[in-house]
Amino acid sequence: MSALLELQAVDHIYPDGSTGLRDCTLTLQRGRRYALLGPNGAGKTTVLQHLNGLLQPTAGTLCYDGQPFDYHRKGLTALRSRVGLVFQNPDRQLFSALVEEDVSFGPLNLGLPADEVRARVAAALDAVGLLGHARRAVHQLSFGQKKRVCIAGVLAMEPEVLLLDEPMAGLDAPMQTELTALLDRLAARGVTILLSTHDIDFALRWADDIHVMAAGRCIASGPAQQLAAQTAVLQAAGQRPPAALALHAELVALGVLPEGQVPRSIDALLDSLRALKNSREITA
Amino acid sequence: MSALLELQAVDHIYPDGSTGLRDCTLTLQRGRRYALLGPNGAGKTTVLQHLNGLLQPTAGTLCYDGQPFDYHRKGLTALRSRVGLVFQNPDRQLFSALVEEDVSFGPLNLGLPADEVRARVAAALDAVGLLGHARRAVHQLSFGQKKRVCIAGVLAMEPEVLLLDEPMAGLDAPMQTELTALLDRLAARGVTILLSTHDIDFALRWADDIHVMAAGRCIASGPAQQLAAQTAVLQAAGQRPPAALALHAELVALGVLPEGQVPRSIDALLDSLRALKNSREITA
Amino acid sequence: MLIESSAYASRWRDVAPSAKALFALAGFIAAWLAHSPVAFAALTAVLVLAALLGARVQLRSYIAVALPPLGFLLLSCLTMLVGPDANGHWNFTTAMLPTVEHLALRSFAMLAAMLGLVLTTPMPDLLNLLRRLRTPELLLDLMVLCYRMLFVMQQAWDESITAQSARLGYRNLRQAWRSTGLLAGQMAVQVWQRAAALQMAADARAYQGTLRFLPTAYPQARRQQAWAALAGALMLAIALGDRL
Amino acid sequence: MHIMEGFLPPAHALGWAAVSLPFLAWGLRSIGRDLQAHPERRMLLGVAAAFAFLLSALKLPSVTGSCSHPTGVGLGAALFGPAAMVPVGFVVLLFQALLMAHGGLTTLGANVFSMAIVGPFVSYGVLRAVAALGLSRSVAVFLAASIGDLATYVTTSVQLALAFPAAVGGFSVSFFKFAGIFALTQVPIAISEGLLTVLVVNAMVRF
Repeated sequence: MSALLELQAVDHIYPDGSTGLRDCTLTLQRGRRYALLGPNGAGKTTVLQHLNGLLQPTAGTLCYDGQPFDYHRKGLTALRSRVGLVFQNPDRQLFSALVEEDVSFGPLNLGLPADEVRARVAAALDAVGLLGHARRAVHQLSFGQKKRVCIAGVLAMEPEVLLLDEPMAGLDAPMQTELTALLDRLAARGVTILLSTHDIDFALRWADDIHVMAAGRCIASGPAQQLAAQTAVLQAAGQRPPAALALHAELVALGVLPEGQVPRSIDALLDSLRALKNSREITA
Repeated sequence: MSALLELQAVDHIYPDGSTGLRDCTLTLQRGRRYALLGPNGAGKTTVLQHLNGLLQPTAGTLCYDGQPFDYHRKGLTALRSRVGLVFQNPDRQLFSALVEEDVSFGPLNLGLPADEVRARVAAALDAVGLLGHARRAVHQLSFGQKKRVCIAGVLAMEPEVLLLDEPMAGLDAPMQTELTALLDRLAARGVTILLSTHDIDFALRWADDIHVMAAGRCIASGPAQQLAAQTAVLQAAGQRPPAALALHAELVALGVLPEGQVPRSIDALLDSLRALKNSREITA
Repeated sequence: MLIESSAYASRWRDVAPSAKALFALAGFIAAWLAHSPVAFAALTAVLVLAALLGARVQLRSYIAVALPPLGFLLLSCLTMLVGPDANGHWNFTTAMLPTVEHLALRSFAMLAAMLGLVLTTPMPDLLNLLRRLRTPELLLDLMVLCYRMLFVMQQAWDESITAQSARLGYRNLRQAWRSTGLLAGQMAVQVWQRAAALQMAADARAYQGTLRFLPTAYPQARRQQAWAALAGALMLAIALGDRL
Repeated sequence: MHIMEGFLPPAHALGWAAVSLPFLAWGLRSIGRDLQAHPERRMLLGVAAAFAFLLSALKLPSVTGSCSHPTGVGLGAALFGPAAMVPVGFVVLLFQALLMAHGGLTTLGANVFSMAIVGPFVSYGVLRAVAALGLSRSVAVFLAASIGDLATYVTTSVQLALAFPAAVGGFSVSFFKFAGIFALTQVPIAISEGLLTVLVVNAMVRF
């Protein structure tokens, strides 16, 4: 099976001469959850904008389903209806006064009939849990709600791939939990998701696979748990080892926890410790 | 000794009728480092804007050094020269194009002579590590640098209290480390610091004392380690217990770590575990 | 903005703006006084070479910046060269040729004088100069705010266009119009929000009603002004020599 | 349509500056009075000037393919009144000269007169007149913005014709030529500006 989306040796030089990407290669397989991990300025946003056809590579190729991107108007329309991109700042991507109007922007641009647009808007708002807010004014919403309207605006185009730029930025803990649950629901429906983040703990906790970016290149890719253990790679990308892994390693070294099952989050680690405590109490 | 800054039973109703604060009481003692912890919408920004005299309470009193705030022009100027406020978004608070010009705005408003202003601008830029960027244009700076210009603009007024609204928002790990170091240097000089955050792990790691906000009220205040252990209070403010504390508690229950010294961060916990491992190796 | 980035990168960036303005002013006056093509050529050469060789402005930027006004010049001059002859027939006419020639040469020289100033002096330095020249405070405040917010809003605008493109907002002309209208409307509403935020930020720093900033000190200003005066005198001499 | 640097003879350049200056002073005084009651207006006009500049630098999707420059002063005049638009327009024009070499310093007086004085006043007058007729808001806004734009361009043509009367036929022939040649770019711009202003106002009303 060929990859769903691919960057092959992509370079990108911005008009001002600065380098955005440099020999960047990465692939996305259908139906998986990806984290694009790296510090600010590593080129994460540039990768996302390439995948959606907003930027064209200076050198190298992008492919969708094995076919190179077609940058003509029709090709771009088809691409963007399949690959949706949610930007970081909601205030830069919501333009309409009312929630439902904003969500209808994409489907209307696809040229769909009014009934279809209406149905899609309702479905998208339902998916993000804002169906009751369809007629609210955008500026009355909280930051977290605005973020979900942005996602709905892309979902209404029914993309196969959802790209999100730093979706957790600015969200507090309850809102993050809520958004994670939403992303999980979408993934369960078969949507391929790629989100950028500079939080390695979150990447390990949430993603199936991680692509690590540093200085405009994808320097490593692989299953989250495997990749998060590669200290050298992480260091090259300016990342500390994930807290859960570091703690687990120490506890294994101390003989508290058995080797083998590596936790994906502090919560998972806490669960193992609690399980251990319970089993001891039962034994005692 | 009376408190440096105090909110006494402060209510604030916004002109549009929404409630910002509701019977909010909290105090700041001189020279300490405070975190104002709470979810988005809990009233953190409203508290900061009251402390700087930008908002006036609908009911209740604010005091500086035991004296109620004087909201006439002179009183406000005096207050604002003592209590500096750094907003969250740099693009909404920098008005001058050149770094050094913008930093000079506050001291000039205090009516200081030009030489004194020049010296203060240099000192403030030095403190935030941007002395070499004095003649750069603000729009050429990175987000993290702009943030530091905002802080320099307030430092140049030589305030006794520094208020920061979500200073870590939008910064990646290296930039956060840098900013934390800057705040620590300022605190070491005797500046009282209050920053708002929704990240309990950061609050526990950094602050001496935490004020917990929920729904416009300060629902608990106290030393960081003590407060972070009060699960009920945290839950009321929509916060999970800090990861370091939860892990420590489990490890104490399992008999791995001794009771008593509660870690302030995952790193501190890792250090104790490593120390334990080393001592065992020495014993063995 | 090309002029902007060239000005910050120019080698004369830290030369006193008063000196650079003096040089440009002399260029303007000399261009108004000059008569012969030779004098204009000499003036233009001095002004252009000062920018290219003295301040090291890149030739490519210089040409790119000069092209739009030169387009205006070409179009206007062609317009003036067409007209009715004595019989009322429209034709190319040489009657205006001397005027057009003089006009084109003068415009070249004055454009060069202005470009020499703006390609080496960032706007904040120019505003500083205007402050020293006692421009009304209110006007200066508008300029300071306008300049800073220009970049903030430009960035917001560009990001929004990108976000709209990602949702196919510029697929065809009709959608492009709709998208632009929506965006401009939203940005217009933001004008009020941004102004309110700036007001609050200013108040937090003990704002006293006018935007005051400390001007940059130019320790070498006198010497630089003297050089500018000398160069200016040279240009005026070229122009006056023409009249004698 | 901005008159380029150095294009006007000294007498004309200084003359138009002298004509514009009293309007500028009057506009500043009018804002100054307003600021005593509403100090926050200072920030508002500064940000509005930035927005107007941004709109003027905008490449609008235009039928002719020319990059068209709306001036935004019609919108500004409707929102803040024509008096406030003189200083704001002055700042925008100065910035266009200094940041884009669009217009010039010696021709600033002439450009201010056509774009920051005639344009806003005509827009405002049309808006008032059409509103008095009871036509719809969209029609009023469209006519105000586009007629304001056309008035600006006619004024510029008059300024150029006064400076350079034709050898045969004098002022009127010259005016006819300038107005004719610049109509190719200015008429589509006026229509674009009218349309965009309608879209903006409609969007604003909804917020």
